[in-house]
Amino acid sequence: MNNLCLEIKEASKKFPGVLALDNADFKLKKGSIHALLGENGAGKSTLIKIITGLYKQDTGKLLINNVETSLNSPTEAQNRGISVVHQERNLIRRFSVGENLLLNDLPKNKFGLINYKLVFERSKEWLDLMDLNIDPRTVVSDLTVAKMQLCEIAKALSIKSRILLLDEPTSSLSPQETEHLFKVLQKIVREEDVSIVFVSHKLEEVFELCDQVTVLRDGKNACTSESINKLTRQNLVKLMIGREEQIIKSEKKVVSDQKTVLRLEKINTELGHHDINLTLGKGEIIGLYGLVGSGRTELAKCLLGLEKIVSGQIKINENEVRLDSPKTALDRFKIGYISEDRKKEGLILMHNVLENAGITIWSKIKSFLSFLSDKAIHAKVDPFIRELEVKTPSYSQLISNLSGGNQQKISVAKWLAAGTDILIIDEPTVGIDIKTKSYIHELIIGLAKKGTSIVLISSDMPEMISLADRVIVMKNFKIEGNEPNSHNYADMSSKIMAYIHD
Amino acid sequence: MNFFSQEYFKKDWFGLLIVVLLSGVIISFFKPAFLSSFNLYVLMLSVSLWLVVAMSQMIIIAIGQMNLSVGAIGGLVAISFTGLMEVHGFSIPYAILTGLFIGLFCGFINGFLTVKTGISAFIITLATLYIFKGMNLGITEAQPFYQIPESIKNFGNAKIIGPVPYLIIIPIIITVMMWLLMNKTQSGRNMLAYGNSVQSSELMGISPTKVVITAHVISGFLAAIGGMLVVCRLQLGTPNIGDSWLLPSFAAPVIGGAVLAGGKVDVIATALGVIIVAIISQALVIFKIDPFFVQILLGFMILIAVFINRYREYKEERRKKIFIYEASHE
Amino acid sequence: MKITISIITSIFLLFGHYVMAGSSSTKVALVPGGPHPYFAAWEQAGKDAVKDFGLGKADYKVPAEWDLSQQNELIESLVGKGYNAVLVFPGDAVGTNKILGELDDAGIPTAALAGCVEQPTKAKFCFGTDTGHSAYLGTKQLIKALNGKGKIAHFTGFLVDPNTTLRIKAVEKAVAESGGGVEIIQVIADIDAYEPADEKINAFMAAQGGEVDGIVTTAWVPAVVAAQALTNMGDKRIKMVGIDHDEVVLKAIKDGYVHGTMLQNPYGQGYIGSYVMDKVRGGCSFKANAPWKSTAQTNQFIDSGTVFVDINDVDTYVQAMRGISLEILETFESTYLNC
Amino acid sequence: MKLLGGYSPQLLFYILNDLMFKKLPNFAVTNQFGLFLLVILFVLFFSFFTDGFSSRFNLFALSRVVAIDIMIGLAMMVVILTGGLNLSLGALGVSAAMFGGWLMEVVGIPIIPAMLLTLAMGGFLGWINGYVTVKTGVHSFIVTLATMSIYFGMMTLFTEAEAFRKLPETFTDFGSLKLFNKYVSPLLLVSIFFVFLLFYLFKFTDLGRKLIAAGANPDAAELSGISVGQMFIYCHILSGLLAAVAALMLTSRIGAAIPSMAGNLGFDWLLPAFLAPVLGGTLLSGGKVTVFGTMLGAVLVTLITNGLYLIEVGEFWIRFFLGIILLLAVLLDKAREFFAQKSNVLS
Repeated sequence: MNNLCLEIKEASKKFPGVLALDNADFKLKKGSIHALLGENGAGKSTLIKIITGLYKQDTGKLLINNVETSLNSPTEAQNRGISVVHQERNLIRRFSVGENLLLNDLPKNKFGLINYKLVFERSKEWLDLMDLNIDPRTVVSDLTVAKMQLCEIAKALSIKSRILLLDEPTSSLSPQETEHLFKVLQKIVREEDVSIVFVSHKLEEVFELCDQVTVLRDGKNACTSESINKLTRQNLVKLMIGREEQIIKSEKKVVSDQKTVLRLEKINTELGHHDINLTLGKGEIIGLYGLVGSGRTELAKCLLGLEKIVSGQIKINENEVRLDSPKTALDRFKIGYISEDRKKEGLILMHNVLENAGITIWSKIKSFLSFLSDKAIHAKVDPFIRELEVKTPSYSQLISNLSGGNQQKISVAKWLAAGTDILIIDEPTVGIDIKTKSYIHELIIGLAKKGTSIVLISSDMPEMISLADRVIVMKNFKIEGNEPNSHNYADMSSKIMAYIHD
Repeated sequence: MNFFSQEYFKKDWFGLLIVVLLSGVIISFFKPAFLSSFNLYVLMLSVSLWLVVAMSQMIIIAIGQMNLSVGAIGGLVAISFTGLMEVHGFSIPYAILTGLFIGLFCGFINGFLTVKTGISAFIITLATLYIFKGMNLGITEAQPFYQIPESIKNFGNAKIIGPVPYLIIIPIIITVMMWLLMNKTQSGRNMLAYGNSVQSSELMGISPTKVVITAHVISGFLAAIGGMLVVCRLQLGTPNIGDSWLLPSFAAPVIGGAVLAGGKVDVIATALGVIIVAIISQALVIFKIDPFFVQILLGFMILIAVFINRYREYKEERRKKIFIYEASHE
Repeated sequence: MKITISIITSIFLLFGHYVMAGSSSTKVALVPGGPHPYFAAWEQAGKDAVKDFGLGKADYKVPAEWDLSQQNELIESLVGKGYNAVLVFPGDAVGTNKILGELDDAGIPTAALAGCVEQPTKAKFCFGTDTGHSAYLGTKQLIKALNGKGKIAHFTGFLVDPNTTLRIKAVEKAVAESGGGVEIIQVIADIDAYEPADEKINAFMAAQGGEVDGIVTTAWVPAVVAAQALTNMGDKRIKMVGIDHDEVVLKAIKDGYVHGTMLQNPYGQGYIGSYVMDKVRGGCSFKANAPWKSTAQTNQFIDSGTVFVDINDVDTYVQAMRGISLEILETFESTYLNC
Repeated sequence: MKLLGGYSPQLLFYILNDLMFKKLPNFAVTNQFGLFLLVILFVLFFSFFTDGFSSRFNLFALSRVVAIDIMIGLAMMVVILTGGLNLSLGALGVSAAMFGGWLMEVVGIPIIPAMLLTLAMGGFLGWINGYVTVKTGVHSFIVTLATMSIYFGMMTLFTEAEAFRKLPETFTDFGSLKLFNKYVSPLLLVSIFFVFLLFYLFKFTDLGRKLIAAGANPDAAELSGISVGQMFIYCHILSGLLAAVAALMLTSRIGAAIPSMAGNLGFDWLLPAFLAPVLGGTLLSGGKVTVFGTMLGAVLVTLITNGLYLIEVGEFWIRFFLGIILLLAVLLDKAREFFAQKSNVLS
């Protein structure tokens, strides 16, 4: 008798034209935190969907507690104790935390009506168990993103899930929040007899948290349930991408008499930014670092004119300007913004590659009677799409059919095509596999070399330290620190942390 | 002061209650007849019908859809109800049961088609609006049914006590049941969860089929009751019943702060919305407003209601932004 | 039952439609404005006309909705099918003229039935009720019942219907002629649907019920609802003059809650109208000196008979109407036509 | 002149190239193709099984009805593009037409400027819809529900529900003109002109692409430098303009500007307004327009109504059958989409 709570044996899944899984194995030990790794398209999400009952494998077996089972729907999976904590927050935002936790089976009184007192009492127990200091009466939409995520885990526990799948849980959490999450996860594994499948692109986290690892590559196992102690970061990367990782060499740039292209002076905003002073030189990369909710993305949106600036001055090339909309920002001052939320704010999923890549330049290349043909757009964006090595069968392919990495490339390509002087890049590598990630890093450095000034917003400390020329630390909608990057990880990270935890 | 701002002003129904009371006071100040027993009776009669119609639409708004066929179902049930009694000699209870069953069935068709085909409820109910209304006309050939049993006529006219008509009993029961449903039962909460986010609710193990069909069946059921209430009121089964329901069915929930995208409805506020619309349409008659102006006023009324809702929402959003901002300071 | 029959009939018609043989080639289409109980008598009238006058066809064809465009579409399709004479209740007193003109161009005679189109028109004549005059007469009856003194209210239909304006003016005219004894205290319009009509009329009763002495209604729905409201209230003080022959109104007259109603003659309209169409197609033309009546809308009007009915003759009005119809029919050819 | 001369063949080339070579293989699985087949099917069916469907009079009448329904459908389509609805379409159209009638009859302005001013009025009323929707962030369903009441009320207030019937004959004769051996109304040509104009707008212009992008994903479009609010307002203006065109065509056909020409509150327009774009494959959630689809949708609906009248299903049952056919059409479209997706994945 082994102690596996979930096992997948030689599973294959074929989609028209693609063999997504090819005899893949997966073994989850009771009480372990198991990392599931792989590049995008390696078959990871197919495997997850089989485990959660969304897909059914063509061949192979699925065993729960050593019993062969077939799962026909997510509900069935849930009933068998398998829950997923998704990347997208899956709570009912208008409901209270307590109700969300127990929604599947709300406690009722003898008339069959919901007993809310009991709902809040019972849900409180789950929150306490997770060391979450939240009133169960709080409406979910009032919570911070990190707390929502923890609530989701609490919810999974509340429905007696014994196997939790966490899909990129830390992608929008700050290090502190991540730390808290990990503590909670370790605690529930220890105390609640729970096993966890952890999917992440951040290898540091895998090493910190997990005890076993399975890597998929091209639908096959690159390794199966290997103990994490036996592996190094380099081994892992090699397993994932099939070759050595190319570490971006962050060269220290000589900051010589740069022309200042953007200057913020004593900016106060309606959202609560206070006394923001900031400069950005030509070809410079400044990093905005801070916890989620520290006001970084919000500052970017104020710069684009989406939120109101109450007082202070914005100067572009030392001329005071007013930015009232992203259109003004782009058309008159060549400021572009690559959103962290590709699907919602970055791309138009129902449109094709060409439309998405060309959207920023339509106005520029229109001719008489605002005539604009696909051919003209094609001619303009083609070099950039090629340069970024976007993998797409054709330019008329819908964006939603591309992989995450290629989608991100397109959302970069449209700004390259637009020829911006200032580019604000918000969390550029969230949910992107390592290969594409390093590619995008190279790209950002390359852009800066060519003279584009870049504001980089990232919660990924290594990314920040390898890319930025200067790191600006934000906290509570204020700028706390402005630190030239020494490109020394230990040194920089302690300095940055000092600003946040002073 | 804090107590007030936190408990009551946030509720959708509070402002509406003030509006109801205030307009009542103002109108009766100028026209004391407004508070006469007969006038209150008339007011309650019109509230009874529109309450049921508004609830029938509200439950569909709760799941983030629209039901354009509410009136068509009401009309079809009304003529079936009367027709069965007049032509086929059904006894009253059987006719009522059959009428309710037709309503349930029409609702089931709407729900089933919507959830199984994935086509928007707007389109499905637009089609069934034509189908149900077409059956109505096909059956009646535009002729009303006149033979209504005395007991039904009496039910439509009688008063329980003072100005309170018997007719209002059913709508009040329905309103209470709807409040319990939306606030205190699992299936009601499931509907609101579904209206909030189809995707999330599905991942939480809520069955869309069940939620959508249940909501539409209830909607059809309420529309059926509405149709029969009109019959009691008018004392004839005319094929035109239900033709004018569409606008009022949306007006009351919207005034009551319902979000058309789904997931947020307030039964009490909807009921107050019904009362406001009824008071205002009565006031227009009482004050002899030029009929040419009525249309325009109605339009502005909806706009103003929406502006107020929107403004409160905006305030709330601001509050939340600041709240989250403060929360992240911890 | 009706459903089954209709479905079977429609399937039958779908595959086995045939042209009924008649002695005359005239195929009359009787087209009302939309589905409405008022016009139901036209169906029988058409059938009787085929039987009695040997027409090829005289069919009652109802537009699916009360909508000018729908009516036009229906008429166009009927002509496409080979109908060669059209009797129409104008969907709009002005708007219907255009299609009548086009039918005339195509050699198809038309006439306005039950309500008139405004001149200039290509309709051969208007045979029906002078809506304005009917409202005027009804108001006169009401004033008479009130002994020339009192406050009255007027309930009527859609504001955008040109007839509504005519009715409002006609009621005002009758009141003006009363010599100051009668006053219109309120006009409620735009109530052509039952639920809002019920709401508004009852609200009116509640607010003004004590003050008002008489009510005149000039549209079908308000008449039904107001009659019902008076019956429900058990109020016999307020005198009401309704319009048309809805059973609710007739019953209220019998029970004494409604003073009377202005009846029209739909059967006669359909029956005689079909007859005249056949004559016109047979080569008859209208006399230059025909004794046309004039109304606010047209000066080629033939009155199909408007009768005021009260409690005394409410049971016998059908005979009375038939009498009027026969009278018109007997003298029609000699009075109006050159054959 | 040289610019234009060199330009038009180029445009024509693009359109043809697009239609013939790129799109043709895909056309078979598109919604338009399905609609096209349905239209053909119904034409054949009605020609065989009814009297008079293919008669000159009927086809002419059909062409005139279709012409107006196409314009109504397009007017709704451009608002559906934003993910919204325009319930005030009929009220707006009638108000514009009454304004036009007033200009021609009472003010006595020549036809062309009067028509232009009518269009401007339509555009202005559309602008109000758009402006209020965008500035308040309230769903256009509610906004246009309110403006429907307001426009229609204002119109009856100003006109006192009186029609304008002494319009210039040149104007009213246009509606009865018969072209091509008396088979076709010139109104249809006007509609087809607008169909091509909109096709050009959405397919080949900067503005059209921006309108579509704004409708498909407002957030992404805004951040890509498109002024989404402005685009939505443009859509509403366009809707007002097209509704005014439809109303003018209807006025010319009826021969008078009458307040009830679109029913009470303009409600009679709503059914063709929704059916045509929806059958044509326009997404109610916004971001996708099909100009030709909308045209075919309008043709299909008119055809079916006409056919049902001819086939004698019993006039009272027409609505019933219309509903059934609408339901079948959307179900069929859904099935087509399903299979198209399947075959798409395979290729």
